[in-house]
Amino acid sequence: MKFNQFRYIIDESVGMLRRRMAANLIAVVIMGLSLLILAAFLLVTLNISGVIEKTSKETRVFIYLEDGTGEEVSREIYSRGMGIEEVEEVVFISRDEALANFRQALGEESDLLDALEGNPLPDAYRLKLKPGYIRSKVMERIAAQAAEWPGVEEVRYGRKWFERGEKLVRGFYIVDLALGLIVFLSVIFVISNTVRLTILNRRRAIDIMKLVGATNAYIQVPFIIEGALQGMVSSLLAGVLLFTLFQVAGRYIPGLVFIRTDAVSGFVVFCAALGALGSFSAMRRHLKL
Amino acid sequence: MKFNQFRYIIDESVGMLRRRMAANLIAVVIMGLSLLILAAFLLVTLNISGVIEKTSKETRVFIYLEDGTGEEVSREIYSRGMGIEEVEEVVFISRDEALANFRQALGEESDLLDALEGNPLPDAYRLKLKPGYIRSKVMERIAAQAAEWPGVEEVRYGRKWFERGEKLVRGFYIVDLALGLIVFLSVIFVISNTVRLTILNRRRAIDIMKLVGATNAYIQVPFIIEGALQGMVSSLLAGVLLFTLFQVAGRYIPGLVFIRTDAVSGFVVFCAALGALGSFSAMRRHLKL
Amino acid sequence: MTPDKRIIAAVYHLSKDLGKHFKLQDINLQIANGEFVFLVGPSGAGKSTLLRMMYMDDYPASGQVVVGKFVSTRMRRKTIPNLRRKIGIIFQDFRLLEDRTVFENIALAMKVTGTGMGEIKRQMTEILTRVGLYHKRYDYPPALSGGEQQRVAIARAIANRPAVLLADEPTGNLDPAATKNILELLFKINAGGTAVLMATHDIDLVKSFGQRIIYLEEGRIVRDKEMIYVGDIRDRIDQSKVSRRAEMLSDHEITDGGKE
Amino acid sequence: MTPDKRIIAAVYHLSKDLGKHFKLQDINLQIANGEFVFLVGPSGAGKSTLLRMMYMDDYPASGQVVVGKFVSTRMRRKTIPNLRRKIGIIFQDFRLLEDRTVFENIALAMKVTGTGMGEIKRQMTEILTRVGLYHKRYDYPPALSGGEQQRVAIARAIANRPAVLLADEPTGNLDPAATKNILELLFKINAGGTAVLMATHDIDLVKSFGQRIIYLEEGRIVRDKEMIYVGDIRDRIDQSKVSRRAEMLSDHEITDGGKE
Ligand SMILES: Nc1ncnc2c1ncn2[C@@H]1O[C@H](COP(=O)(O)OP(=O)(O)OP(=O)(O)O)[C@@H](O)[C@H]1O
Ligand SMILES: Nc1ncnc2c1ncn2[C@@H]1O[C@H](COP(=O)(O)OP(=O)(O)OP(=O)(O)O)[C@@H](O)[C@H]1O
Ligand SMILES: [Mg+2]
Ligand SMILES: [Mg+2]
Repeated sequence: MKFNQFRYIIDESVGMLRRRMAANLIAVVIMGLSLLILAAFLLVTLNISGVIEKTSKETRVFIYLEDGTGEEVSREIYSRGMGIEEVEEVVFISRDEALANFRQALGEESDLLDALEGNPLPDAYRLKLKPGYIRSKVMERIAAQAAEWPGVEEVRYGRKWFERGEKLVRGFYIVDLALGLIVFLSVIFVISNTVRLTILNRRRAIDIMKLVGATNAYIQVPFIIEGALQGMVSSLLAGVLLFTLFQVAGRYIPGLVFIRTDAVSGFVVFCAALGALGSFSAMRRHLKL
Repeated sequence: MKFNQFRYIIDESVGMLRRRMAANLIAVVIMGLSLLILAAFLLVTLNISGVIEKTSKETRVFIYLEDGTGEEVSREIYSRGMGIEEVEEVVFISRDEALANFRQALGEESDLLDALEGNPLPDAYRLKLKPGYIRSKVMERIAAQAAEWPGVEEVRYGRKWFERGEKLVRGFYIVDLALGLIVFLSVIFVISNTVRLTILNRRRAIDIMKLVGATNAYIQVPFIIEGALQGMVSSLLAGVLLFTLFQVAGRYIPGLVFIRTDAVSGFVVFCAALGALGSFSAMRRHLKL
Repeated sequence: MTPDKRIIAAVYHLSKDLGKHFKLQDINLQIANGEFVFLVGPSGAGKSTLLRMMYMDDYPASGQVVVGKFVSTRMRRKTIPNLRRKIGIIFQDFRLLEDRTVFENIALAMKVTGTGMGEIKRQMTEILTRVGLYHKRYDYPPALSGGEQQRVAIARAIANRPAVLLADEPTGNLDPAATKNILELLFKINAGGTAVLMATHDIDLVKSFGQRIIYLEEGRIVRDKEMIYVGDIRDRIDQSKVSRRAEMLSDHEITDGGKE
Repeated sequence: MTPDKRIIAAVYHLSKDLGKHFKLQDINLQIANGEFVFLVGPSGAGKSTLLRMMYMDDYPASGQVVVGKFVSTRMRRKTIPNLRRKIGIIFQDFRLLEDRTVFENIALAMKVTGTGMGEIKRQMTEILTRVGLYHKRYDYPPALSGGEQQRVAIARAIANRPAVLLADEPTGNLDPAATKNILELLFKINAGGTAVLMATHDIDLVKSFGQRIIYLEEGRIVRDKEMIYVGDIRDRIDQSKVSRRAEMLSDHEITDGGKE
C-alpha cells in the first residue's frame, strides 16, 4: 500500500507535467527570463566590481625621500614602514627606476622627458597595504604619520582618484544591493505568482481530488515537483542564455569573467528549491489543505 | 440600440477589470518588472554610450610644428588644415599654452616640470573634426597627409586609446542590440502570454457569452481595453520604479542622464498599444472568433 | 394548414458522426411558429447534440439546419450572434457565469441584444418571480442548489422573449412541483408565440400533456407524433395521430422547393 | 433491533445558517449499517448541503456528524481523506476531471486508496459494464452526454465498494430505463453491505420501492418514515410506519451516551 501510494504520486506528477506541457513552458520561459535578468545583473556586478577592486588594490602609498638622504635614515624609514600594522610590503624605488617607469607611463609623450637635465625625481618607498586595509582613512593616517619621519619629503597616494574610486565602489554596492533586492523579489514574485495562477487554474481539479479522498501529499507532491522542475529548467535556460550573451559580449569587451561553475550549479539548486518552496507556500495559502 | 451596445461594452470592461482585480495586478506587476528591465537597459545604454561618445567627440588631431617654423609656413599649415573636408576647426596652441595645460593635467605630479630647463614642447595646431567624421580611418588618413606638409614635425591623435574606445563603442552597440532585442522579445512574450493565460482562464466564461449571443466586439473589447490598460499601468510602474532607481543611483554616480520626457510618454503609449495588440492577437489565435 | 403555420425552425437530412460510437443519421424535423414540441429519447440518443446544431455550436456534416432566416449552409461566423439573440437556450449543464450574480447572469443575455438597463431592471422582477428566485438575485451560482441554478438558466433563456426556445432537460434537477411550475411557464411562453423545442428523457412526464413528441433513438428519429393540443394552445388542433413526418417533409417540399 | 444494526452514519442536532435565506435546523438522523435511505425534498430543501456535511466538505455550526469512526467535532483536517476513502459520493453536478478519460477518472478514486494498477484494470471492466460505458472508457467527459457523465460519476463512487454511499440526485439526467438500471445497481451494492443515502426530489420514484424515506423541507426533517423493506434487503423488516425519529434518537442515547 505504501509503495502503491508512492508510485501513484510519481504517476500523478508525470501525468500532470505531460498534460500541462504548454502552461509549464510558458511558466518556464517567464521565470527563465526573470532569472536571466537576475543572473545578468550578478554577472555585470561581478565584472565591474572586479575591475574597481583590482584598481583599488593596486593603490600604493609613496614615501618620497629628501634629496641626499643617507642609507641609515633610509633604512630607518623602511623599518618604520614595515612596523605599521596595516602595511604588507615596503619596496624601495630608486629615482632611476622611477624615471624609467614614468617614461613608460607617458608613452608617446615620453620624448618630453628628453628635455630634462638630469633626473628630477626623488628616491621613494612604495608601501603596499594588507588587503582589507586599502581604505582612504587608513591611507590618510599612514600618510600623515610618515610625513613626520626624518628624511621624508612628501607622502602621496593619489588621494583624489582613490577617494573618487572608493566612493564609486560604495555607490555601486548600494545601487547593487537595491537593484539586486528588487530583481530578487521580482523573481520570487513571478515564480510564486506563476504557481498561484497554475493552482487557480487547477482549483476545480484539486477540489475534486480532495473530494474523492486524495491526501495532501497526493495533491501537493506533483505541484512541488512541478515547481522544482520549473525552477531548475528556468535557471538552466537562464544560464545558457547568459552564457551565450557572455560569449557575444566577450568578443567585444575583453577580460570579462563568467560566474564560477560551482556558483552556477548552486544557482540551479537554489532555483529548484525556490520553485518547490513557491509551489508549497502558494498551496498553503490558496488551498487551505 | 447602438448607444446601448456601446454603453454595455464599457460596462463590461469596467466589470471585468473590477472582477479580475487580483489577476490584473499580477499581470501588471509581471509586465511592469519586465518593462522595468527593458527601460533600465535603455537607460544604462543611454548613459554609457553618452559617456563614450562624449569622450570620442573630444578626440583631436594634433599637428606639432618643427622648432623654429616661421609664421608663413605656420599659416600655410593652418590653411591646409582648414582645407581638409572633414575638419571643422583648426586652433593654434603655442608651446607656452601647451606647457600650462600639461602642468594642469599632471596635477600633483606637476612639480616634476619645475626641473625643466626652458620649454621642451613644440607649437601645435589642434584639428577638430566635423561630427560624424570622428573615426579612426579618417584620422589616420589626415595624420598621414599632414605629416608630409613642410614644417610639420609629427602628427598625433592618441591612436591607441581612440581605437580602443572606438572598438568598445562598436562592441557596446552590438551587445546592446542583441540584449535589447532579447529583452524586447521577452517583454512581448510575457505580455502575450499573460493575456493568453487570462483568456484560457476565462475560456468557459467566453464560451458562455458567445452562446447567449454576445458579438465578437462585446467579448473582445473588454479584453483589448484590459490589455491596453495593463500595458499602460505596467509602463508607468516601470517608469516610476526606474526613476526611483535613477535617483538612488544618481546620488552615487554623478552625471547620469534620465530618459527624455517625450520618450517616456512615447514608451507609455507604445506599451498600451503593445498590450492591446497582445490581447487582440491572443484572442485571434485562441478563440477562433 | 392554417396560414400562420410558417416554419420557424427546421432540420433537413442532417447527418453527423460524433466519435466512434455515435452518429446522427438523416434527421428531418420542422417546427412551426408557436408550436410546442418535445424531443424525447434515452440517455445518449443525441438530443443535446441535435439542439447544439440548431443553435449552431456545431455544424452538420451533411444536411441543413434552418432557424428563422438563418441557414446553416449559408451562414457566416459573424452572424451567429444574431441567431443566438433571436433564440433562447436552456443548457443541460446550465452554463452560468460563476463570478456573476443571478441578476447579472440574466442581464447579460438582455444586454447583448441592446436592451437598456432601465428596461432590464423593469423586466427582471417579473422574470425572477416567475422562476421563484427573486430573493436570490444577488447570490452567485455556486451558492445555489442544483434546482435553483437550473431555474436561473431558464430565466436567462426566456428573458428576451425569444422566437424559438431550445430547452435541454430543463427540469432534470427540479422536484415535481417545480417541474410543473416550469412546464406551465414554458406553456405560457409558448402561448405568447414562442416556439418551444424541449429535450427530455422523461417520457412519462411529456405524454400527459398531449403535445407533439419527437422520439430520438441512437441518433435517429424513430417517431414524430403530433397529439391533441391542450392548454393555451388548444385552439390549434391537429386530429391526425399518425406520424406526421412524411407529411411535413412533403409539406416543406411544396413551400420551399427541393433543398440541397 | 437486530444485533448488527450498528449506526454507520448519523447526524445529531445539526444546525447551520447558509446565506440569508436558508438554514438547516436541528437535523437528526441515523443510518444503520447496510441500510438504504432516501432523502427526499423539493429544490432548495437542503439535501445537497446536508450530504456535504456528511462528507465533511462543510461543518455544522452546532451539532455533530458521525460517519463510521469519524466525528465532525473531533476531526482533524488531515484525517478527512481517510473518511472520504471509506465512503462513495455521487455529486449532483458530477465533478469529473475534464482533462482525464472516463477510465482515469474512475481509476483516480481507486488509486488514492492505494489500489494497485493491476487490480484497478481487473475491476474496471466490471464497473464500466455495470453502468454501460465500457465502450466510452477512453473518452473525455466533455464528449459525453449528460446521462453518460452522470454514470461515470456513479461508477467512480462505487468503485471502492464503500461502506457508505452518498448519492445526490444520481438519476437526474437519466431516462426511465437507465434510472431503473442505476437504482437496481444501487440496491445490489446495498445488498453487498453498503449503506446508501440517496438524495432525490422525485418523490414518485422513491415511493414505489418501500424503503425508508426522510423528508426534508426548508432545512428541517419533516418526516422520517421507515417502510417495509423490499428486494434484497427484505430480511430486515420494520413494521412501524410512524416517524422513527424519536425512537432512533433514544436508541442512540443508549448506545452512545448523551452527546453534547
Ligand atoms: N464531441 C463529441 N465527441 C464524441 N462523442 C460525442 C461528442 N458529443 C457527443 N458525443 C456522443 O454522442 C452521443 C449523444 O450525445 P448527446 O449529448 O446528444 O446525448 P443526449 O441525448 O443529450 O443524452 P442525455 O439525455 O444523456 O443528455 C453520446 O453517446 C456522446 O457520447
Ligand atoms: N454557500 C452557500 N451560501 C448561501 N446559500 C447557500 C449556500 N449553499 C447552499 N445555499 C442555499 O441553501 C439552500 C439549500 O441548498 P441545497 O443545495 O442543499 O438544496 P437541495 O435540496 O440540494 O436542492 P436541489 O434539489 O435543487 O439540488 C438553497 O436555497 C441554497 O441557495
Ligand atoms: Mg443531453
Ligand atoms: Mg442539491
